Amino acid sequence: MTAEEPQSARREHVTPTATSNAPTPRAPARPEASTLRSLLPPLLALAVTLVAWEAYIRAAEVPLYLVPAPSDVVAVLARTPGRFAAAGFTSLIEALGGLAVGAGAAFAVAVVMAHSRPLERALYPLALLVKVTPVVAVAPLFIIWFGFGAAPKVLIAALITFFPMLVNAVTGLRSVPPAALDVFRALDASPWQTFRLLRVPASLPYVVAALKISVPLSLIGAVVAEWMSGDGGVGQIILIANSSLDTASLFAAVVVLAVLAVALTGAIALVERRLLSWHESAEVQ
Amino acid sequence: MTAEEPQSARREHVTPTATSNAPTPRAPARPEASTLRSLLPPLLALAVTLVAWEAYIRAAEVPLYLVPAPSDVVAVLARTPGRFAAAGFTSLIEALGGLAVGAGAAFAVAVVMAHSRPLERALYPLALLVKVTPVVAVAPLFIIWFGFGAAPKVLIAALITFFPMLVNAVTGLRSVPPAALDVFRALDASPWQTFRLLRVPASLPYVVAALKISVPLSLIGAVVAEWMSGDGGVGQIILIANSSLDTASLFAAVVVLAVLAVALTGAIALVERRLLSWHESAEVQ
Amino acid sequence: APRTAAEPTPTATPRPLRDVTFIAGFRAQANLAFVAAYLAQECGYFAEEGLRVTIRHSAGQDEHLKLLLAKEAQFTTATGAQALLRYADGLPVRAVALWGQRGDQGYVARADSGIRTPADFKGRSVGIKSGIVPAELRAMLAGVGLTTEDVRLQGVGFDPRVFVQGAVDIYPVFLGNEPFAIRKTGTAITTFDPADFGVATLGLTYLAHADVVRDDPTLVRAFLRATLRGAQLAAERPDEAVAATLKYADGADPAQQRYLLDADLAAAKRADGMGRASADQWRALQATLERYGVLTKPVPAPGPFEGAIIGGLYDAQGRLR
Amino acid sequence: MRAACARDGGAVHVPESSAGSSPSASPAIEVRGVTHHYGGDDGLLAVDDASLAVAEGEFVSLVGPSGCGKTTLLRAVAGLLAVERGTVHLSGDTPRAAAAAHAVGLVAQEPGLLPWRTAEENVALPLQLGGIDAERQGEVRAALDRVGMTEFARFRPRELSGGMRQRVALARALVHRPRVLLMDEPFGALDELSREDLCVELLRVWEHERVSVLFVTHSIREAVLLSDRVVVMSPAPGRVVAEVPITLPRPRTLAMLESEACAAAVREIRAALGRLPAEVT
Amino acid sequence: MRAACARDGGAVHVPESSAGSSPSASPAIEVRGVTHHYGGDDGLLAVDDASLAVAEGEFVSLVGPSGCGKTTLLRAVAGLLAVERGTVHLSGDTPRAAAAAHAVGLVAQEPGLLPWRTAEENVALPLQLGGIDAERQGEVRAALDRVGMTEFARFRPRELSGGMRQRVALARALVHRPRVLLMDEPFGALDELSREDLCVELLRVWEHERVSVLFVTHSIREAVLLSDRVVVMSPAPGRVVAEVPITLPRPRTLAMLESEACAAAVREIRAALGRLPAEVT
Ligand SMILES: Nc1ncnc2c1ncn2[C@@H]1O[C@H](COP(=O)(O)OP(=O)(O)OP(=O)(O)O)[C@@H](O)[C@H]1O
Ligand SMILES: Nc1ncnc2c1ncn2[C@@H]1O[C@H](COP(=O)(O)OP(=O)(O)OP(=O)(O)O)[C@@H](O)[C@H]1O
Ligand SMILES: [Mg+2]
Ligand SMILES: [Mg+2]
Repeated sequence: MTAEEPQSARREHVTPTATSNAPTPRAPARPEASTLRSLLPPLLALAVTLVAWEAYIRAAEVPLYLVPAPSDVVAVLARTPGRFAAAGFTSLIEALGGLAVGAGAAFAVAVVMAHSRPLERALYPLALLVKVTPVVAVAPLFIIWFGFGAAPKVLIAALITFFPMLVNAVTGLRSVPPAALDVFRALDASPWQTFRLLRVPASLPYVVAALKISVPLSLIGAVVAEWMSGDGGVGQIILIANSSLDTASLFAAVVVLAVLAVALTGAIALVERRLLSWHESAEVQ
Repeated sequence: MTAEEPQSARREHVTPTATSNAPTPRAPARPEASTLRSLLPPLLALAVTLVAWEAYIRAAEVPLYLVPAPSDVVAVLARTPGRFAAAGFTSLIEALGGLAVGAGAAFAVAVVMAHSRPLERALYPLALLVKVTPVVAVAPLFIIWFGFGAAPKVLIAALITFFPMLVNAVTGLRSVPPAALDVFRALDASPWQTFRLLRVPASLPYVVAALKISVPLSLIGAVVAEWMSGDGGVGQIILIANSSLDTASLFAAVVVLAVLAVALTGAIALVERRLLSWHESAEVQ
Repeated sequence: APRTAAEPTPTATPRPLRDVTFIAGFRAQANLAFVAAYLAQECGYFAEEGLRVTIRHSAGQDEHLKLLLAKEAQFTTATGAQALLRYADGLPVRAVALWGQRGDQGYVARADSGIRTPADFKGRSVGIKSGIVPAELRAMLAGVGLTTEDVRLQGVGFDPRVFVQGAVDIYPVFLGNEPFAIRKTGTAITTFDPADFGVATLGLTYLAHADVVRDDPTLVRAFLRATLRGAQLAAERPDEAVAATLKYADGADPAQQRYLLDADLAAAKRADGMGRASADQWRALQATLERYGVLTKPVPAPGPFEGAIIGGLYDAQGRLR
Repeated sequence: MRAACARDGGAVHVPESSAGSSPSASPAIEVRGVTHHYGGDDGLLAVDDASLAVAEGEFVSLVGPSGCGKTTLLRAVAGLLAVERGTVHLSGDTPRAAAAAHAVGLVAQEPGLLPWRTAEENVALPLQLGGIDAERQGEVRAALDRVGMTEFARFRPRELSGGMRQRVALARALVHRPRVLLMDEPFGALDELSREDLCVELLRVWEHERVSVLFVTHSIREAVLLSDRVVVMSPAPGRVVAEVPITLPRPRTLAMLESEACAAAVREIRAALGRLPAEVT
Repeated sequence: MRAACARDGGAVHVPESSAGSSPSASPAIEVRGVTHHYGGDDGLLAVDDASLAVAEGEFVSLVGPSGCGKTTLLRAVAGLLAVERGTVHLSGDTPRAAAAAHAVGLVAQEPGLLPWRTAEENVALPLQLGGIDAERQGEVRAALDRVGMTEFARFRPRELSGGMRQRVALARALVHRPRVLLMDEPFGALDELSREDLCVELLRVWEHERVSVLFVTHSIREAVLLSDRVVVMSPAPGRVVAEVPITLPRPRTLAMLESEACAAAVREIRAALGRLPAEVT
């Protein structure tokens, strides 16, 4: 790996060689190829883990109510696939809603915070307060204020995803190349133009990174919310499994969550490829 | 703010002027001064929020059992300060333990992942699985495996802090200036020397950033763990307050958590100042 | 005559103490089943029975059962229904004492809502916790010729504020303490105890691992004797019982704990001695659970309840030997 | 008129007086007694009472040691920096007014292209900001042509070499036909040979545009090769210490670098910089 | 011996054959028929059958257009790149062996200092990696002295200017007394005047160290000012197209840049680069 370590800040050049060569090494790798290559290792790792797990459970004769074997989990999933699919879908919608609302709100606040350091310093502790407030403390209020159904769950998921998005969006909105900013000012660009054409695109890589972090959070948020208001989604499956010592269903629910998380992360990665092909990170990924 | 936007990548110079001037603008701002300046805005914002809150509660006559006024919360804290202090201390210890264990483990795994992309791709989804597993699904196992008392709580807090540290540590261990790496190799440095003297220090800024993110997470983790094993710490205060609709105590507990989070974050910021004075981030903060 | 802490038993001291873990099936509160253990610990009854007991609590999910099955704990608590269902699942658990002679799950409605009897549930929104429609609700409705089709079922969490604020008409409660908490908010309520409407329900039991019951009845006997003495003391001196509880539930509202204890003591009353149960009670519960599809598996012999051990602790007059 | 005078090199004989203010119509760029501290009066004195002028269509270079305030001065002219004392005018307007009139083209050492835009989208930026759109795509093409980047119109910055990026930046600076072109070491990041190529390029472009140029550079020979006049600044705090008219004929060629006239100009500038070969080492 | 010959400039008349291998003891650096593709055989051909040699204590510069493979070649000599075909030897050893013997000092365009270490701690790195420690702090001081950075020993890189960082990098490259010093455009990021200063600096240091230097640069005049011999590479794929001995006497001074001998050497090198003034524009 180190042998071909790209040279640090290689000065660029305009010789014919360069104009013909330079672009090639810089162009991002062919998507489909890289996708395949990037999918193999995790699948392998997963397989290994599952086999090891199954073997251990059987060897050590771990009782089902304690930890189920992968086969048990699969069996449960196979018995009532519809139930898990429906629950997964419910939670997914809530999580996505939460992601949208939370990320949106966080970005809006970030725009304010990015505008001035004092404002950032002022709002950060409050954001931290939001972050440490346990969901149980506020969930009932949400239900009281927004009734039962999806609304409070979406808002709880939003609450949980708010913080990471805020932090990244502030950084992103600040990460504007000063040279580009000079050009905008020399062309007398309006604040709105600067925001729309410069700051927002520049912040995208950070926003996408935050989205990736937020995906599992939003799912957890939806599940916790489902416990709080005790109906629907993967959260309810977990609750029922828990109160009836049905560990297999419990783990099956976790598997559903994991699948959703991986799927969402993958989707975001795809968006990233299209949207951020211009960004350095496109190279390393 | 934009008016004094530092110029992009100003070429450096060795003229007498520069040698005498250059260091000055680059030196980090005087700590005590900046600390004061950085403390004022948040305190102001906090004050405003509290006053507004109190006013609203009184004006709208919101019943205490629903949302307490700041004054109610203060009253509760004042009535049994010892209780809250003790609980806070318990949770703090668990959170710190979790932070240490989680960060340590994550860094270890990160060393492996940073070593090769395929390994990273292989392990990432597993890390994600860990991330989406609801604590309730594993907490009983932890209790069964590690008995009651602090151990399982620490481990649950560790579990929650594992993910962000992993992601950042991998990035950090990769963020080695290639030029420096060349120097090490030209001097035939051993892998261990390169790791100890180059990669680890280079990763510190990312590690510290991850620690900041993890602080609230670890506290939440400790609290959730306390619910699971139904004893001790701020978690129990919340449980009991919940069962008797004692919202004042509930919010008081949240305040304790927030204070702990802010304190820990501040402590980390201090360490950062000493440890990372060499890092660019030292300038902007 | 029942011994008290004042006069320690001479037989207790010489024997080496046995380590026992009791995990209460919920957070610390003044359930009689918990208080009995708190006081047994406090007054040294366990020691007198040759036991060194560690008291733990669980979050009310199922971890206490897992710990029992993993033999990390020898005794725990569960409702009669839970005991029956787990037993029917084929798990090695037996109930060795029944504290609540009637269940502690009930319903409340606002006094001004005009809901006086289960018949008035018709067309109202009825909250259910953790997504399961309890058999006792179905039974209570069936008693007045209704089914769950006739009401609007609404999943609610574990926070009565949603009821106080009127988000739901009829709210499921633990009769022992939640009505108290709700009244504290200044809300006048009517409570509904399924048992009052002829529904067979059972309250908290002491649950033990089947192996322990089979192989080590003396341990069970010792534990029961100590806790029964604790329960008696609780009946005689409820304030001490609440005080003992607050040692485990620092910051809890004493009045609410006292309310809970009194409710449990009332529910535990029984001529032939606290903690005992008849086969009929269990059969009735089984019938209800089967009728409403909660219990689907056959219940093998000898049944979930082991009554002999606790029975052996009482004399004919229902006094503790 | 200017194109011609540039050719016969006549225009380069700007009267020294123009350093202050030209008697004729107000010059393209006029800087009078500009002084600037960074970080308040007690801060670092970056530029100290500097004055210079650039006539319509004139090509003026600004040389001086690092840290002497060249960039500061240029940013002041571009209206990116509000100077503390002194005045800056572009054809009589304030820098902000000139910017508002889209009269300024800027090329800094860093191209400052938008990484998410293709070369042509980057070049189109000034038109877009000016509210002029698609209909003038022709001009974008033309600008790319002029810097020989037509074939790379659809490339993203990271797919281009440094020199190519600077060409795009140059095209962007010219696409809206500014009256003034401000360049701050545009070729600083390039190697010597590439610099020479781009200088030739720039000369070609300049000879076809009616544009006045203020060109900041470290390279004395580059300044001589390009300029009608070279303004020399002292080490910080920057003051204007000399103005050296370059009498090389137009159009300029690299060959002229070998000429005695060139060597003489270089010597004169080095002297002004206090860099007489004699006194070195 | 070397110091002397460097002074009277005798050593610079290296027989052309030395491009292959010197008849005497194996040269400090010997590159034979090195070829390298990036990204496998079908990849980009960066260097094509390049050969050169640097005698004991000789100062050789390597010039060529960007992308011609200078850095590739230098990295091969430093043992940072396993070449595909051809051999590289330093005084008979393989590059890795030479590295293991701490016989190599490296200064790249980026100083590559450790930002968390002070100047002196950075300079101490080679000693630390070699297991030699505190007792030799004297040498660290000495190295800092030689580059005139003593007063900045306790400064962190971000508190130093670019030129100062390069001086520290130079000190670090010399502190362990390497036999060969490899420099890849060490002054590329500096302005012309600072470059001149550092060249003078480097000459002073070199004249006191028994060290052979391979110096990659873009600046022909810089190469001429410093070297005993200038190796010229063709545009990519890089081949050695000429070797120009520099006959300027030692010690060198900036004044020599104005000399006819210098101009002649520059012309010869430009010609070798296919950059005859005539054919430009
Ligand atoms: N934004 C800033 N804040 C504080 N000091 C600054 C700032 N920009 C420049 N300076 C200082 O002002 C002085 C002049 O800087 P300026 O960039 O104008 O010089 P310069 O001639 O452009 O240098 P160079 O040739 O290296 O670009 C320098 O000492 C520099 O350190
Ligand atoms: N790590 C790499 N991977 C792929 N191609 C590379 C790599 N390093 C260099 N190249 C290519 O190899 C060729 C030679 O590169 P090299 O850096 O050796 O040239 P150079 O003479 O040092 O250029 P410059 O003067 O700009 O530093 C160039 O076309 C470059 O794009
Ligand atoms: Mg500048
Ligand atoms: Mg190179």
